[in-house]
Amino acid sequence: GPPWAEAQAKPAELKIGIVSFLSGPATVFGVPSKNAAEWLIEKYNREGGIGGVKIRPVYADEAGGAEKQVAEFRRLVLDEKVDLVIGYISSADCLAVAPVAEELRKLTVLFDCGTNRIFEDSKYKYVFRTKAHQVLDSVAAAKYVLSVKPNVKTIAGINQDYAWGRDSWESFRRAMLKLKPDVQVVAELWPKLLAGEYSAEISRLLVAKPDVIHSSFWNGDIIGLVKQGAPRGLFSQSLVVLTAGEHMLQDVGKDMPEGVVIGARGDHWFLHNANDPLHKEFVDGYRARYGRYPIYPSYHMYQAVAGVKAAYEKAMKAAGGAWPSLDQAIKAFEGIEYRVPPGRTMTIRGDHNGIEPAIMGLTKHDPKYPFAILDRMMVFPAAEVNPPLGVKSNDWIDSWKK
Amino acid sequence: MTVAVVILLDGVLYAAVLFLVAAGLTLVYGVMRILNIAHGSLYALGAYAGTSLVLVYLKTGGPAPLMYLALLAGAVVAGAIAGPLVERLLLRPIYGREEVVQLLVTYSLFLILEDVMKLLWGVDPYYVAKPYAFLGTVTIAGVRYAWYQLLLIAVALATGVLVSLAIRGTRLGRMIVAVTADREISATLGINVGRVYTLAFTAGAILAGLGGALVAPLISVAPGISVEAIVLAFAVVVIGGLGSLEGAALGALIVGITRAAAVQLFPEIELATVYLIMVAVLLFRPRGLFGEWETRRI
Amino acid sequence: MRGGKALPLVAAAVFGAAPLVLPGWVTFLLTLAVAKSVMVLAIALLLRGGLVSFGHGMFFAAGAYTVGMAMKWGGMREAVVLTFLGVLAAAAAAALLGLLIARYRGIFFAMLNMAISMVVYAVLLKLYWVTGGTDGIGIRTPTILGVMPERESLRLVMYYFTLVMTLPAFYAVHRFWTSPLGFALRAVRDNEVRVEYMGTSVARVIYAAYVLSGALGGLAGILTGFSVGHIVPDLAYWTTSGEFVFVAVLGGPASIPGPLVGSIAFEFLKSYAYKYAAFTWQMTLGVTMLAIILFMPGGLWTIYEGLARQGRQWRLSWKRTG
Amino acid sequence: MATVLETHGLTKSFGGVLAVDDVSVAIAPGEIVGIVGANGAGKTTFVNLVTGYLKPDRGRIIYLGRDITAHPPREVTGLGVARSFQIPQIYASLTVLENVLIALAAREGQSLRAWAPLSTRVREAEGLILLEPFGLTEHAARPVSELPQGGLKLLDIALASALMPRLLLLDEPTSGVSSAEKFGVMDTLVSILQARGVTVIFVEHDMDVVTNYAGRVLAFSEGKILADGAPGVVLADPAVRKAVLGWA
Amino acid sequence: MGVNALEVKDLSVKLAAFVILRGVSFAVPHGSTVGLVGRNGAGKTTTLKSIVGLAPVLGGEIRLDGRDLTAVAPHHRAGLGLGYLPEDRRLIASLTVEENLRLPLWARGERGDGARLKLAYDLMPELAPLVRRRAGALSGGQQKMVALARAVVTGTKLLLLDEPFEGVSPALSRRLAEVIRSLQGVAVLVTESDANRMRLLTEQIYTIERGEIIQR
Ligand SMILES: Nc1ncnc2c1ncn2[C@@H]1O[C@H](COP(=O)(O)OP(=O)(O)OP(=O)(O)O)[C@@H](O)[C@H]1O
Ligand SMILES: Nc1ncnc2c1ncn2[C@@H]1O[C@H](COP(=O)(O)OP(=O)(O)OP(=O)(O)O)[C@@H](O)[C@H]1O
Ligand SMILES: [Mg+2]
Ligand SMILES: [Mg+2]
Repeated sequence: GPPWAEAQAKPAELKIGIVSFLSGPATVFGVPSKNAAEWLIEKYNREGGIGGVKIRPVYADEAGGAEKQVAEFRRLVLDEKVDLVIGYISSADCLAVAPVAEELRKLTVLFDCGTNRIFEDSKYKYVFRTKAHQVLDSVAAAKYVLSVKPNVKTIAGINQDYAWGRDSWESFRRAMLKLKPDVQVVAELWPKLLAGEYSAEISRLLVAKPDVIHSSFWNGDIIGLVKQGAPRGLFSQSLVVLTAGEHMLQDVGKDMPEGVVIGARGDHWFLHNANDPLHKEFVDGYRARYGRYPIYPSYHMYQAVAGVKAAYEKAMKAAGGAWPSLDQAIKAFEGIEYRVPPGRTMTIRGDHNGIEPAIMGLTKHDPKYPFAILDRMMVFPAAEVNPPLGVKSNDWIDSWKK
Repeated sequence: MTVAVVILLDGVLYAAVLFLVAAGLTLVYGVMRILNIAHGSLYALGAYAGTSLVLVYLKTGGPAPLMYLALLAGAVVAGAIAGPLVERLLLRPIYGREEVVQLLVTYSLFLILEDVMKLLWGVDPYYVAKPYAFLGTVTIAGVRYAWYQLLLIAVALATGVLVSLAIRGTRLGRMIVAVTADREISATLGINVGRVYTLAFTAGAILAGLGGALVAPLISVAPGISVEAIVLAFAVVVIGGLGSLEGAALGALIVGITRAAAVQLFPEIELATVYLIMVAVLLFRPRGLFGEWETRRI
Repeated sequence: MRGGKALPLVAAAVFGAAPLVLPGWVTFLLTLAVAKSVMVLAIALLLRGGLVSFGHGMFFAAGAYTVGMAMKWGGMREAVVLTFLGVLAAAAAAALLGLLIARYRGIFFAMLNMAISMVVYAVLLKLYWVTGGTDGIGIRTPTILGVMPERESLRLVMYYFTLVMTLPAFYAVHRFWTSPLGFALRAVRDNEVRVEYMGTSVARVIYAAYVLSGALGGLAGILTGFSVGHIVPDLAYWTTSGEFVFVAVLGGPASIPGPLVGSIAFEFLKSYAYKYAAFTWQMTLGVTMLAIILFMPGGLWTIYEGLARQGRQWRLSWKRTG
Repeated sequence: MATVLETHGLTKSFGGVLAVDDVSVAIAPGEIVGIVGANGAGKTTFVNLVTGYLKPDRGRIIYLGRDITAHPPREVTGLGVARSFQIPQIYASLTVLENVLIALAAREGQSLRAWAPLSTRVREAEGLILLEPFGLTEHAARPVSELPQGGLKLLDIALASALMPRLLLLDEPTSGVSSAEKFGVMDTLVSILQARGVTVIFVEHDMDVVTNYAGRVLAFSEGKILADGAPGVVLADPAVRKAVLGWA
Repeated sequence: MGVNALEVKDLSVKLAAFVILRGVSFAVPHGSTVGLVGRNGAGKTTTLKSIVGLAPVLGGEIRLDGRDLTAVAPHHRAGLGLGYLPEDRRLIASLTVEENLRLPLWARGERGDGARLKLAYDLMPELAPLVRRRAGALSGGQQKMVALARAVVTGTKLLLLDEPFEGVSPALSRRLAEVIRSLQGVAVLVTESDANRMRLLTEQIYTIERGEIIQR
């Protein structure tokens, strides 16, 4: 229809449901992302909101499983009457909530979950993801490993026994074998999520002596691995790749061994492009308020909230300043480009999925910081670590020539 | 050969950790017939308290070896505070009610403690690695181990011996048995039923806390560690035969060694090892390894 | 349900009219609560025999995954057929496992169930190219008797579908409760020796109850799967089962409406705890549950139970004098 | 058939304690046999062996010509043997009437029925009649947990007799039952059982009850049968008087 | 201190919804044995339970040596010298006989062998072969004997014996009666359903019916 027919009166506020883990083991991601949302929304509101409309966040806990999240999503939409939902760290929750978003016709922005299944297996009208999926981490890791250790012969994986761990390892292994076909896999270990104690796994890896060890561990598990592995020489024996390692550096502090490959699940890290004004503002503001540097889930949340703002503003512009309808907002969201820390452009492609560059680096201690920072950092442009639009991840890796 | 030695050693190491977590649970069940779901929370509480105290202590710059004392003290204090509180306020009103009700109460307690710990310690992981790394390492069968791990074996052994002596040999132990079997009659014999229970539960809570504190230097102390601890402890205790300390020790060994073997030989099944062992053991010994059948006098 | 014949009718009227007056998300919660109440009923059934299952989630999962797989791999779409299939699968699983499990009591019954359920969990997780692993399987909107519900009325239709499928379960358990087998189960809990000395096989009593309970668990899983639209291996995780046990005790396992009341109360309690205490909902839930246990020893349904007992006594004394 | 029950060299020991030592008896249909003996003489163990609760170390048990030696309680009960217990075995969370109804359903072989109600008009009526001789009718609707000790004992016997057995074993049926009631109860019970031709074996410490109701007495001492015969004869036996009655 | 070891005045007890005892009054003089006779359900057990503190008292007084017990916790009553033999024995099945007998000593914090325990063994030499056995494995009558011994160990002032002769063979009954009669300096309250049997033990008998003392 004609744009004026759809133009709506400006609402008093834009109510956003924000869902992340506030209890259980994934709070290490959930709370830093909630913090980022809080900080950014306050900043936006100070600056006049979105086209004059203030944002009001409604926070919800992601704990409780997929079924609980479906119920919570409905409550947020039907009871809290939120205008849109930003959320979900767990892939299962993303997969469960997406169809409900379609059923309820509610704009939903997935901010952190990594599964590539979501947009590769289905098409959604109302669902977006403002970040790249997990293939990025594994592909960047493989490329980085080959650049710092080109003569790698043997690799091993230690990954949590669930979808994230499985998918991460599968992509990494595939990419390694494609890039260096003579590489041998000498161990694939699958401790269960939250096992915490890895003595036997570490022994196995010490016995197998692989050149490279890949791990997509996160939360307490990754800390446990570092704590138990470092004194036993695991990190000096092999080149260890921790694809989600960035988030725990501040926790582990000076105990972090040097020379470990760390991924940041994107190109966001507080010292990368640290002088970009947008980035600096975020890092300083976040640190002042929460006493820590933002970690990757904080950046992911930033990308989501900023994405919503960008999409609404783009839609308003297209509608000549009028408040956009939902369809207009969605239309604006597709293919949008906007600025995010660390001072680069975020692109949401036509498949509703974002793509990002990736950084990898080696840990190194610097007297200026009480924890390890990244050395020999490499930035992989988005096109190198994300499959082209419409190509499935595994097909993409398989299609590499080498 | 190396692999066999490594499996055995890793198995025993893991068993020590498991046993430390499970001992308090089996003690409380053995004497009070209460299956304490909040046991994992008490374990977490010990881990938090111990870690915090070590962190505080390390800041003072005192001699490093004393940090182990700080670690233990934190756990003991946590257990000694939480134990009596929980027993008096929550368990006392429900003695004599069905087992499921007791489960329900301890489950509620678990939920409450989860958030209490979150409020007290926040969500960022508590991290202290020094007690683990401080003692240095030793190379066995070509694999490097931390002395702290070996120390845990000794501590687990000592704990086992002490606790079993306490239950078996002492008058208090027998009185606890009596109170559990028949509260009313025990009271008419002059036993201060309430005090005996408070003591027994507090002992269990302190053991749980010690388990947490001793494991804390290996792991990341963060929300969610309670749940893992409790399932493993349950499994170990059930495999061994509820209430039996020897059983818990043997159960821990079996689980530990099987898991170590699985990691070395069939990593794919690691996820289910504990449960597979439990099914297998219960198939052949329906009351666990050390569980006894009691023919009731009729 | 001896208290009054009117009660089921009143209940039917209330539940029938509920979605017409309640807001959409409440209807959804109610759908979920009703679906899960069948699982709670299954747990309560065993509780009557003094048996606590900490692994009943496996039947929940058996039902749900049968439907999920039949949809994903078999392309089936018809809710009634799928429900039938799922219940059958769950009952078959219970019939098989029951052969083993009927020998166990007390904590060991609880833990063996838990262990097997955890193995099922591990299998669902491991076979991820079939089951989707922890990411789970999406359950698409089914047809009901060949008719595909409209998006606008979908939730309403799913609610009534759930309600209609739940009724026979409750009626069956009601019959079971008052039947010789139902009493034999209570007798088993009180005194197995005497049961055997009456010539009744304790193992068979438990077996029969277990199969029925498994089938109910399957039904609950199916209905929950339909209403949520996504299933994950967590259904078989022990905490899922544990939660149902708690709801059963909370509602009052000794009555037919107890599980329903408990299930609804718990679902709403949880939802409101999430809503008003997003950061401390566990504590809120825990404190509420403690209050219920300490002050309503028979569960939420205590009040009704008290009335029913008086009614029963009155009836008997009337019978004797009359 | 000549005998209802025969035991041949029945022996059972617990650790070092020889509880039942080479006991051989034969009991004819319709007999009412009293078992007396000092405490710990092995009377209850004997009953437990016969009804399959315990497995004998040695010896055989023949019931109506059938070897039931290794049979578990359920099978023994299925063959028409019922028993009561020294420590009442009842369903403590149910009412008195419900206890009896369960027994009646079990006797009818309907225990595994899951659809029809337990409590039918017919069964309830029968249950109330059954409770009559035990003076429990007025307590029918009460939870068993409210009964006094004597009431539990009587209910326990009522449950056994509800099974309409051919052989009934009663372990101290009147202990705990007040002297005001026990003879009344025994009178009615025994006459009913006699009318039905039930063979009865009862263990008893009250010699008045034994002399009044037993047609034959077995005196146990240290696991062995010390004397076997008519009450007057057995109770007059000096060895029995010393071991059981405590008269020198 | 009066002449009575135990004095019960106007005792009323309510269990569940029923008033079980109504205005029960009686006394047990120092060093004497008093019997409480009544049929099943008369309230004998309830009376004893309320004295040891296992049944809630609705009204009235229970005085031991003049001291009102109604507000005293059960385990303190034991400390005051009250020994109780429950009619259903209630030994701790998983403990040995010896441990069962020592429980009251341990509760009092007594070390060593304890004079009361020695007294019990002296009075009942029949216990000797049983001491190492699990209490739960004993026969009914044997358990009764152990329970009596346990009451003797606990009860330095007053023994409350609930139907001590039920399930006990005539031979042992005679012995137990002897034991009870030979106790020095301890008041005894015994219940029984048979007045004649009671007379073998004592002439001081109260009859209880439907929760009321009808005759002394
Ligand atoms: N399960 C058991 N374990 C060990 N010993 C047992 C067991 N059952 C019985 N006994 C012992 O066997 C002997 C016989 O016991 P039984 O119960 O048969 O005696 P009883 O004649 O019935 O005595 P009472 O008249 O006291 O009931 C006793 O010494 C008893 O302690
Ligand atoms: N928990 C209870 N709730 C309600 N009534 C009870 C309860 N326990 C006992 N009663 C009733 O109290 C009355 C007295 O019981 P009590 O056990 O004192 O009798 P008793 O004289 O010891 O009888 P017995 O000789 O059979 O042991 C009985 O009528 C009994 O039904
Ligand atoms: Mg006996
Ligand atoms: Mg009595």
